[in-house]
Amino acid sequence: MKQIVSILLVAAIGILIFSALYFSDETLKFNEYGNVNLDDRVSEKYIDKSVNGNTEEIIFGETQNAESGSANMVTSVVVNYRSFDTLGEVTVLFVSALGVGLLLNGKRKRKNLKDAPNFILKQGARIIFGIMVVFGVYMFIHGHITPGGGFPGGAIIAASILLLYLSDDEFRVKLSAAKAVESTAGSLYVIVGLLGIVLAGYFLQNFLPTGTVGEVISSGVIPIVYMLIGLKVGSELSSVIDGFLTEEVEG
Amino acid sequence: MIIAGNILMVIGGVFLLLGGFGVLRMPDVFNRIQAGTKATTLGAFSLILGVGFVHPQWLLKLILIIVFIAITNPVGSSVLARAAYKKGAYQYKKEGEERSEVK
Amino acid sequence: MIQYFSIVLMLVGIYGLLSQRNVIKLIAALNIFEIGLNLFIVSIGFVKDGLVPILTSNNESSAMLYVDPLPHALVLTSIVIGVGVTALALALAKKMHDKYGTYDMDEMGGK
Amino acid sequence: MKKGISTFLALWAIWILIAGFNVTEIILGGAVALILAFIVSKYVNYSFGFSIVLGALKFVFVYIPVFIYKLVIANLDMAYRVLSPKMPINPGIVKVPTEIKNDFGKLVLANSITLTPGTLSLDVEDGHVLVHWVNVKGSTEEEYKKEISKDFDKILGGIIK
Amino acid sequence: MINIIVFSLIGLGVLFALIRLIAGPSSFDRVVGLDTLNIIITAAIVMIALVLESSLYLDIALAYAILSFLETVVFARFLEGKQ
Amino acid sequence: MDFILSVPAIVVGLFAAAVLAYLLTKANKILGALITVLGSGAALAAMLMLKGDINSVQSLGALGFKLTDYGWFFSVLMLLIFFSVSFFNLYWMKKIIHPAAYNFLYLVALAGTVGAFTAKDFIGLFIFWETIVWASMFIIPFGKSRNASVVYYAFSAFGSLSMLFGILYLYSKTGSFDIQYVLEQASMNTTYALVAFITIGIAGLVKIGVFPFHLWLPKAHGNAPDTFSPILSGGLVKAGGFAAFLAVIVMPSYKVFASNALFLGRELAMPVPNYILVFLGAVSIVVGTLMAIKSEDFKKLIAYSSVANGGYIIIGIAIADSLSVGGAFMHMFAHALASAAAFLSAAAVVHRTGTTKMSELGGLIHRMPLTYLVYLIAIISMAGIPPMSGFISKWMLFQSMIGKGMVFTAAAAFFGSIGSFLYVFRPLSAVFLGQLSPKHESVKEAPFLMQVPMIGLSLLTLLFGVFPNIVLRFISDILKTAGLDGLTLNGLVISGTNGQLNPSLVSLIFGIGFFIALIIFIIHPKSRKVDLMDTYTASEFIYTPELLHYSYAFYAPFERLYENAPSTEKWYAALIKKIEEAGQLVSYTFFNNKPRIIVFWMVCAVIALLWGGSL
Amino acid sequence: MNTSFIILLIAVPLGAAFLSVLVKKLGKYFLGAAIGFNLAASGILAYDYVSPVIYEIGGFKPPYGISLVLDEYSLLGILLLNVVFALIAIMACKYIKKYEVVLSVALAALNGVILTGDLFNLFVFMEISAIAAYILTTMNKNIKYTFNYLVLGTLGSGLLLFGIAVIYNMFGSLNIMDIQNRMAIISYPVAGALVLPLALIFTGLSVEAKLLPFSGWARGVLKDSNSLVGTLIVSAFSAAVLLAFGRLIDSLFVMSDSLLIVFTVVTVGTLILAEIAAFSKKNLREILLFSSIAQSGLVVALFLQGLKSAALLVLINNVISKMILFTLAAKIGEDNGTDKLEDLKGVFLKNKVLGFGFTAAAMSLIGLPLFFGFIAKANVLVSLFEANNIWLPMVILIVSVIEGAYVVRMLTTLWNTGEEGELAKAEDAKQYKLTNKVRLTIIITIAAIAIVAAGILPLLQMNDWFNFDILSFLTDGLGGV
Ligand code: NA
Ligand code: NA
Repeated sequence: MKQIVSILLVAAIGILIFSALYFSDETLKFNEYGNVNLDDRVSEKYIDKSVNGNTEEIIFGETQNAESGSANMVTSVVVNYRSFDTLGEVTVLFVSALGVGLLLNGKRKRKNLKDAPNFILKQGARIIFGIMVVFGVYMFIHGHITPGGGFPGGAIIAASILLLYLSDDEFRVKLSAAKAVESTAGSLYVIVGLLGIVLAGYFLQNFLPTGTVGEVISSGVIPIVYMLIGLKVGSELSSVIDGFLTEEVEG
Repeated sequence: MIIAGNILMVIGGVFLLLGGFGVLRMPDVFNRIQAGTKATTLGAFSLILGVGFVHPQWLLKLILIIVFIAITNPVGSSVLARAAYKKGAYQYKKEGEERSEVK
Repeated sequence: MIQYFSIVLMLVGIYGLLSQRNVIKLIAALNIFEIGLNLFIVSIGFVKDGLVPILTSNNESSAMLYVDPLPHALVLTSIVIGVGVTALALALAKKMHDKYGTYDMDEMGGK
Repeated sequence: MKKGISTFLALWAIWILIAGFNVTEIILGGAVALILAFIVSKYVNYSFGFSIVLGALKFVFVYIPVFIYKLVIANLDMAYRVLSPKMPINPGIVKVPTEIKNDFGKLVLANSITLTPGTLSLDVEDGHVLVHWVNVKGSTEEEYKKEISKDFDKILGGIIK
Repeated sequence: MINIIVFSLIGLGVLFALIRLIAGPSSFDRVVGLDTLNIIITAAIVMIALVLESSLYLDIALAYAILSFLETVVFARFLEGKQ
Repeated sequence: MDFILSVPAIVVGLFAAAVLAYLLTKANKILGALITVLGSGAALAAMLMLKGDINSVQSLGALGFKLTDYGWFFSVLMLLIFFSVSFFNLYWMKKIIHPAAYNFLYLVALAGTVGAFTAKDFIGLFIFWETIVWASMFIIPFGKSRNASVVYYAFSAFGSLSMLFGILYLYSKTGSFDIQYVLEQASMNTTYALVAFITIGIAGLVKIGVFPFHLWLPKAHGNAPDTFSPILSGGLVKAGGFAAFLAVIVMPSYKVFASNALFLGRELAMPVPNYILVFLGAVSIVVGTLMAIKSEDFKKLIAYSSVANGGYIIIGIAIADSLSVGGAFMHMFAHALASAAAFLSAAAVVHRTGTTKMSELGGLIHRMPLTYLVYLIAIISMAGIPPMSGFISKWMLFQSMIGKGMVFTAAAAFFGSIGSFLYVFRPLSAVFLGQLSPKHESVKEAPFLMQVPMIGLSLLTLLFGVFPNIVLRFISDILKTAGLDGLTLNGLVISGTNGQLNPSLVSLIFGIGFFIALIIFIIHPKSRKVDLMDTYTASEFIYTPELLHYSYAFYAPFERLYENAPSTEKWYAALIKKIEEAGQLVSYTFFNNKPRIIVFWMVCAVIALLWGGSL
Repeated sequence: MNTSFIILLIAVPLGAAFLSVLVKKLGKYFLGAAIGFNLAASGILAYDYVSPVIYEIGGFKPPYGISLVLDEYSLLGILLLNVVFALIAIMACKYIKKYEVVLSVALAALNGVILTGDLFNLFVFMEISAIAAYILTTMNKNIKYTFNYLVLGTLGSGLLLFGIAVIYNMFGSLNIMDIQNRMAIISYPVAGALVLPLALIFTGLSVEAKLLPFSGWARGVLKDSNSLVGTLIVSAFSAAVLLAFGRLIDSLFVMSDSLLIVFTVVTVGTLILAEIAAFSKKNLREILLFSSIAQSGLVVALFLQGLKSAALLVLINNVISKMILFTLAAKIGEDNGTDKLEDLKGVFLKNKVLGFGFTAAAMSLIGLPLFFGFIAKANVLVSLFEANNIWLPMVILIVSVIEGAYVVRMLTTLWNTGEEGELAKAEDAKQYKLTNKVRLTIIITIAAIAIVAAGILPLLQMNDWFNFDILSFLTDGLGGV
C-alpha cells in the first residue's frame, strides 16, 4: 500500500515535471538537451574571458594577462568569476566536518575491523599512498590547465588517508595537525580575498599577474587558492574519515 | 608504430572482453576474481601501451597508469579474495574431487 | 536521454525517501536524488558538438564551440555540498544507532 | 635520512611521470616532493639503497620479461578455461612457502602469483603465501611452490634482499 | 575503425561485468563485477583520450583508477568486517 | 483653551497617575490605592468642569481629541463609576495578587475609557478601546479565573478587530480617520455604510454583551476581582452602547438603509439592519433573564442581568427615534449606577463574608442593613420599578416600542421586566433575608469608606428616578446634535408617543405605598426563627446541608422548562473543542518524526503547486 | 561610504570561524569580535547609506560575477539580523561553548542570504546556514529530529537548486536582477513557463521558512530546543530566509493567476492552520513555534500580494518579539524542567522585570496598540485594503482572535496562580528558578522598551504611520542623518 502510494506520487510528480519541461506549449521554453545557444548565457563571457570588455580571441599558450588566466574555463568560473561560491562551498565542508567532529566527540581510539588488514594490502598501500598523494597535489596545483582542481585533489588526498586507515589498524591522522591545516588554509583563503580588496579593489579580486594562458605558472591567484582548497578539503575529509573509523573510548 | 599501437589496442580490448566474460562465466567468487584480474590487467596494459605507441608524448603518464594498475589490481583482488575466503564464500569443487582444505 | 535519466534518478531518490525507514537507506536515497540533480545540471550545460571547456594545444582558441562551463562549476559546488551533508547525515545516523540500537526510524519511537 | 631521501626521489619520479618531463614541472615537482617527503615518508615504503640501479636493471630486464611472459601465459590459460565449454577447472586453496623476507619482495611475489596462470594470492602469513588455484596440481607445499612461484622467488630473491 | 572495434570489445566487457554486478548472487560477486567493470572503464577513458586527442583524459583515467581501487578495498574491508 | 484643563490633559494625567500608583503601591499599598481614588476623582471633577468646552478640539501629537456631547456624557458616567469603585480598592489591596499592577491597570483602563470617548479620530478611538481591553484582561485573572480572562479577551478581540477592519477599510477609502468626516462619507455610500455598520456594530454588540456575544459577561464579571466587576458591568460594557450609537445614529445608518422592505405583508418600521439589532436585543433580554434566574452565583446573576439590560440599550438605539435613543441613553445611565451599586454591595458582602455563593449566605440584613438597602435600591432600578431611574428609561423604551407597533419586542422586554423580579428577589432573599448563617454571626456592616460610594450611587439612582429631566435635558441635546428630534420635556413631565409621565408624582405615590408597607411590616408579629442548617431527616445526618438551603435551586421548577434549550455556552465550548482538535490534527498530521511522512506531505504539496499552478 | 563593509559582513565572521579552529581557546573571542564587527559594520553601512550599492565580488561586473546588493531592503535585513543575532548570543552564551565556529559560520551565511544578488550564491548560503542549523540542533536531547530536519532540508534545497537550474536554462543567467531584466524584455508572457521553476524555488524556500506542509521538521527540532538554538531558528534564521524569500518573490515571481492562487493557499493555509495548532498546544515552546510558523505564512502571503513594506513590518515584529518570547520560554523550560503552561503558574511573580518583557513582546506579537505589532498590523490591513483585498484582512483578523486567545492564556497563566474558581494568591506561587538573570534582564528590558517605543512614537510623531513605507523611511530617515 505504502509502496503503491509512493509510486503514484512519484509518477505524478514525474509527469508534471516532464510535461512542464518537455511538453509545454508556452512560447518561452526549457531549452532541450544540447540545444543551447551560449550567446544567450552569461557563460559566453567566461569562455571569451571578456567580462571586463576584452574583445580578443583567447589563444592557448599565447594570450597574456587575460582577466582570468586559466585555460580550464570551469576553473575560471570556480576560482575567479564565482570564487565567492567556492568560498561558501569550502565553508560547507568545513562546517560539516566540524559537525561530524562534534557529533562523534569524546576521546576516541581506532576502531578495528574484525580481521587485521591483509599483508598484501598493507604493503601495497605503502606504495600506492605515495602515488595518490603526489597525484592529489598535482591535481590542485594544475587545476587551471587540467580537469583537476582543489576539490578532486583534496578528495584524492583524503582517499589516500582512507587507504591508510583501511590498510593499517594502527594508523590515525593527527587530528590537531589536520585542524591546523584546515584552519590555516581557510583563513588564508579569506586573506587572499581581503588582499583582493587591498591590492585590487574588490574582495577575492585577482591581484597577481595572470601570465600566459596554458602555462603552469599562470592564472594569478588560482593555483594558490586551489592549493588552499586542496589542503583544506583533504584535511577536512580526513578528519571526517577519522570520525567514522574511530570509536569512543569507554569511561 | 601506429599499427603496432592499434594491434596492441585490439589485443587489449579482447582481453578486457575476456575479463568481463570470465567474471560472468566462472562458477565461484575466487575463480571470477582470477579471471577478472588477469585478463583485465593484461588487457589494460596492452591497450594503454597501444595508446602510448600512437601518442608517445603521453608515454610517461601512461606508464604511471600501467604501474598503478599493476600494483592495485592484484592488491584489490587479494583483499577481496581474502575477505571472501574469511567469510566462507561458496567454493566451487569439481565433481567427485575431495581435498583437504587449508585452515 | 541523459537528461531524462537524470530526472528519473531524482524521482527514484524521492521514491526512496517516501518508502524507506532505514536511516542509511534514506541517506542513500538523498544521494541518489542529488546525483540525479547534479546530472541534470550538467546536462543543461551541454552544447551539441561542444568541446570540453579547457583550452589545450589542440583546442587552442576561445572562438571554438565549447560546452557551457558554468553548470560544471555549479555542479562542483553542489557535489561538495552534498558530500558535506552526507557526512553529517552519516554521523547523525551513527549517533542515532548508538542511542537507539537501530537504524529504523520507526523503531526509535517518540512523536 | 636514507628513507627520507629515497622517498623524496620516488615522489619526485612519480611527479615527473604524472606531470611530464619539462623544466618547470621538474622544479615544481622537486619542491612538492621535498615537502611531501617530510610528511609522508613515515607512511610509505620507498626505501632503497644505491644498489637500486643494479636491482632496477635486473628488475626491468629479467623480472619484467618473465612476468609478462607468465602473464600472457596466464591469460591464454584463463582464456582457454573461460571459453572452453567444459570449463576444465579444479579449484582449491593452498599454502605456498617462500624464502623472501623483505616486505616489498613478498608483495611483488604475491602480486606476481596473482597475475600468473591460475593462481590468486589471498594473503601472506609468516613465510607462506595463501593461494587460490584454479587447477590444483600436486599435494605438498613443495609441489605447490614448484608449480606456482619458484621462478619468481628465485629472481626476486636476487633483486631484493 | 580500430576505435570502433576496440570500443565494441570494451563495451561487451562492460556489459558482462555489469551483468555480474547486478546478478550477484553474493555481495562478493557484485564487488568482483564492479572491480572488473572499473578497470575496463579506466582503459576506456584512456581510449577516449586517444579518440578526442586530449591528454586531459589521462588525468581522469588515473583519478578513476585510484578511486576505483579504493572502492574495491572499502567494499572488501566492509564485507570482511560485517557480522 | 488651556492644556492644563483639557481632555488630553486628563488622559495624560490618568496615565501619569497610573504610573505613580504603580510606584507608590510598591512602597505602600494603601497609598497606591489612594491614588486611584484621587486620580479618578480629580479626573471626574475636571471632566465636569469641561462641560462648557464641548465641541472643543485638542491634540496630543498625532492623536486628536474632540469633546462631543455624547462623549462627555459617557466620560462623566465612566469617571463616576470608576471614582465610586475606587474607594473599594483601599480594602482590596491585601486580597489582590498584584496590587501595584491592579492600581496601574485600573487607572490605565480609566484613561483608555476617557480617551476612547473623546477621541476625534477612529484610530485614537481604537487605540484607547484596546487599551481598555488589555488593561481589563490583565485585571480579570487577579480574581478567580484565568480562563475568564481568555474568554474576555477572545470576545473583546473579536469585537475590536472587527472595528479595526471597518476603521482601516474606511480609512483606505476616505483617506481619513476623523470620526465625523468618515461617518459622513460612509453615509453617502451604501457599501461603506454597510461595512461601518457591521464592523462597528459588532464591536458594540460584543462589548455590551448582546446575544450571541454575551458569554464573556458572566465569565468575566463573575470571576473578576470583586472591585472590578462593578467597573466591567457598570462601566465598560457601556462602551458598547457608545459604539452602537456611532454606527446607528451618528453615521446615521437608519437613513442610509431607509427601506420599505416588507415582512409578513407589512412594511417594516425600520431598515433591516436595525431590525436585526432589535432582534438580537430582544433575544438578549430573554436569554439574559433566563440565565440570571438560573444562576447560583450572586455576581454571575448580576452579570446575566447586564446581558438583559444590554438588550434594552441596543433595542433603544436600533429603533433610532428620539424617544428610544433617549431611553437607551437614560438606561445606560441608570443601569451603570444600579449595577455598579449592586456589584459594590456584593463586594461589601464578600469583604465581610468571603463568599458570593448564595447557598452559603443568608440573613445578612441583620448585620449589613445599609448594604442591603443599597442592593435593594439597585435591583429596584434594574427591574424598572419606580421611583428609581431604571423605571424612567424602561418607560421611555416601552413607549417607543409600542409606538412603532413592535409587539414581539415589547413582549420580550416585558418578559425581561417580569423575569427581573424573579432574579433580583433571589439574592435579596438568599443573601440578605432569611436566617443568618452561624458562620456569619460576627459579620459587621461594611466599613465607612465603602459606604460612601454605595450611598452615593443609591442616592443618584433615586434622584434621577424622581427628577430624570436633569439628565434627559442633556440627553435631548445629544439627540439634537445627532440629527434626531429632541425629547419633549416640560418641567417634571416627559412625553412619550402615547402618554406622559410625571416621575416625581409616581415616586410620591410609590413613596407613600412603601411607607404604608413599612408600617405594616413593623407592626405585624414576627415569625419564629429557625436555624438555617437545622435540617434533619429521619435521624440521618446531612453532609451537604447547602443543597437543602432554601435558596438552592430556587427556581428549579421554572428552570426545568428551559433546561433543554440550546445553549450558546455549549456551542462555544464545542467550537473551542473543535478548534483544539483541528490544531492537534494539524500538529499530528504534518509534524512527524518519520521522514517518509514529512516527505510525503512535501511531495503532495509540490504536486499540488505544479498541478494547481499550471491549471 | 566604504562599500567593503558589505563583503566584510560575510568575510569577517567566516575568517573568524576559520581562525578559531586554529586557536581553539580563543574561539569565543573570535565569535564575539565577529559579532561586534558585524554590528558596527551594519551600523556604519546604515549611517552612510545613500542609495543602493552593488558590490562586485572579484571585480567582475554583474551579471557575470557574484554581486552583493545593499539596498534599503537588505540594509534593513542586516541591521535586524546582526542585532538579533548579537542579543541572542549574549543571552544564551552558556550554550555557545564548542559551537562558536558554527555560530560564526551561521552569522556569515545569514548575512550572505540577505545580501546576495545571485541565485546560486543564495542556494550556497542557504545550505551553509541550514547545515549550521542542523549542527546546532544536535544540542537537543533528541537528534532524530535533526535527522528529519536534514532530510527535509536537503530535499528542499535540492528542489530549490533544481528550480535555479531550470531558470538558468531558460534565461542564461544567475544574477537575480539580470534575470528580472531578461524576463522583462521578453515580449510574450513568461508566467506559464515559470510555473515549474517557481514552484520548485517556492518549495525549497518554504522548507526553511517553515511553511506548511514543508515544515514537518520544525516541531521536533524546536519543542525541546534551548534558548540559543530555538531562538536563533525562530528569529534570526527565520528573518534571513523570509527576507530572501521576499526578494525572490519581488523580483522573480512572475506568476500566473493560478500559481498565485496556489501559493496564497499554502501561505494563508499555513497562517490559519498553524495558529489553530498553536491554540491547541499546552507547552510554551510549542505554542511559540507554531506561532512562528503562522507568522512566516503571513509574511510570505504579504510578499506574494506585493506588499513588501507591510511584510517587513510583520517580519520585524515577529523576529524581535519571538526573540524575547522564545528565549524566556526556553530558559524557563530549562531551569524548571518543564515548559508546560499549567506547571508554570505565576512564574513571573518573582521575576517581574522579565515578565514585563515577555508581556510586552507577547502583546506586540498579537498587535495590540501602543506596541510595535499594532503599527505592523495596521499597516498590513491598510495596504491590503488599498490593494482592494477584503478577504485577507478578514482572515488575518479572525486568526488574530485565536492568536490573542492563546497569548492571553499564556500571559495570565504565567502571571497568576490559583486553580479555576479560586482566588489568585501570591503565596501559591511555586518556587521557580531562572538563572543567568542579569544579562537576560538587561537585554530583554531594552528590547521590550524598543517594542513599546516603536509602538508609541510613530503614533505621536507621524500622521501617516499606518501607511508608511519602511523602506523609504530607511532611505529618508537614516540617509538623512
Ligand atoms: Na582486479
Ligand atoms: Na582495480
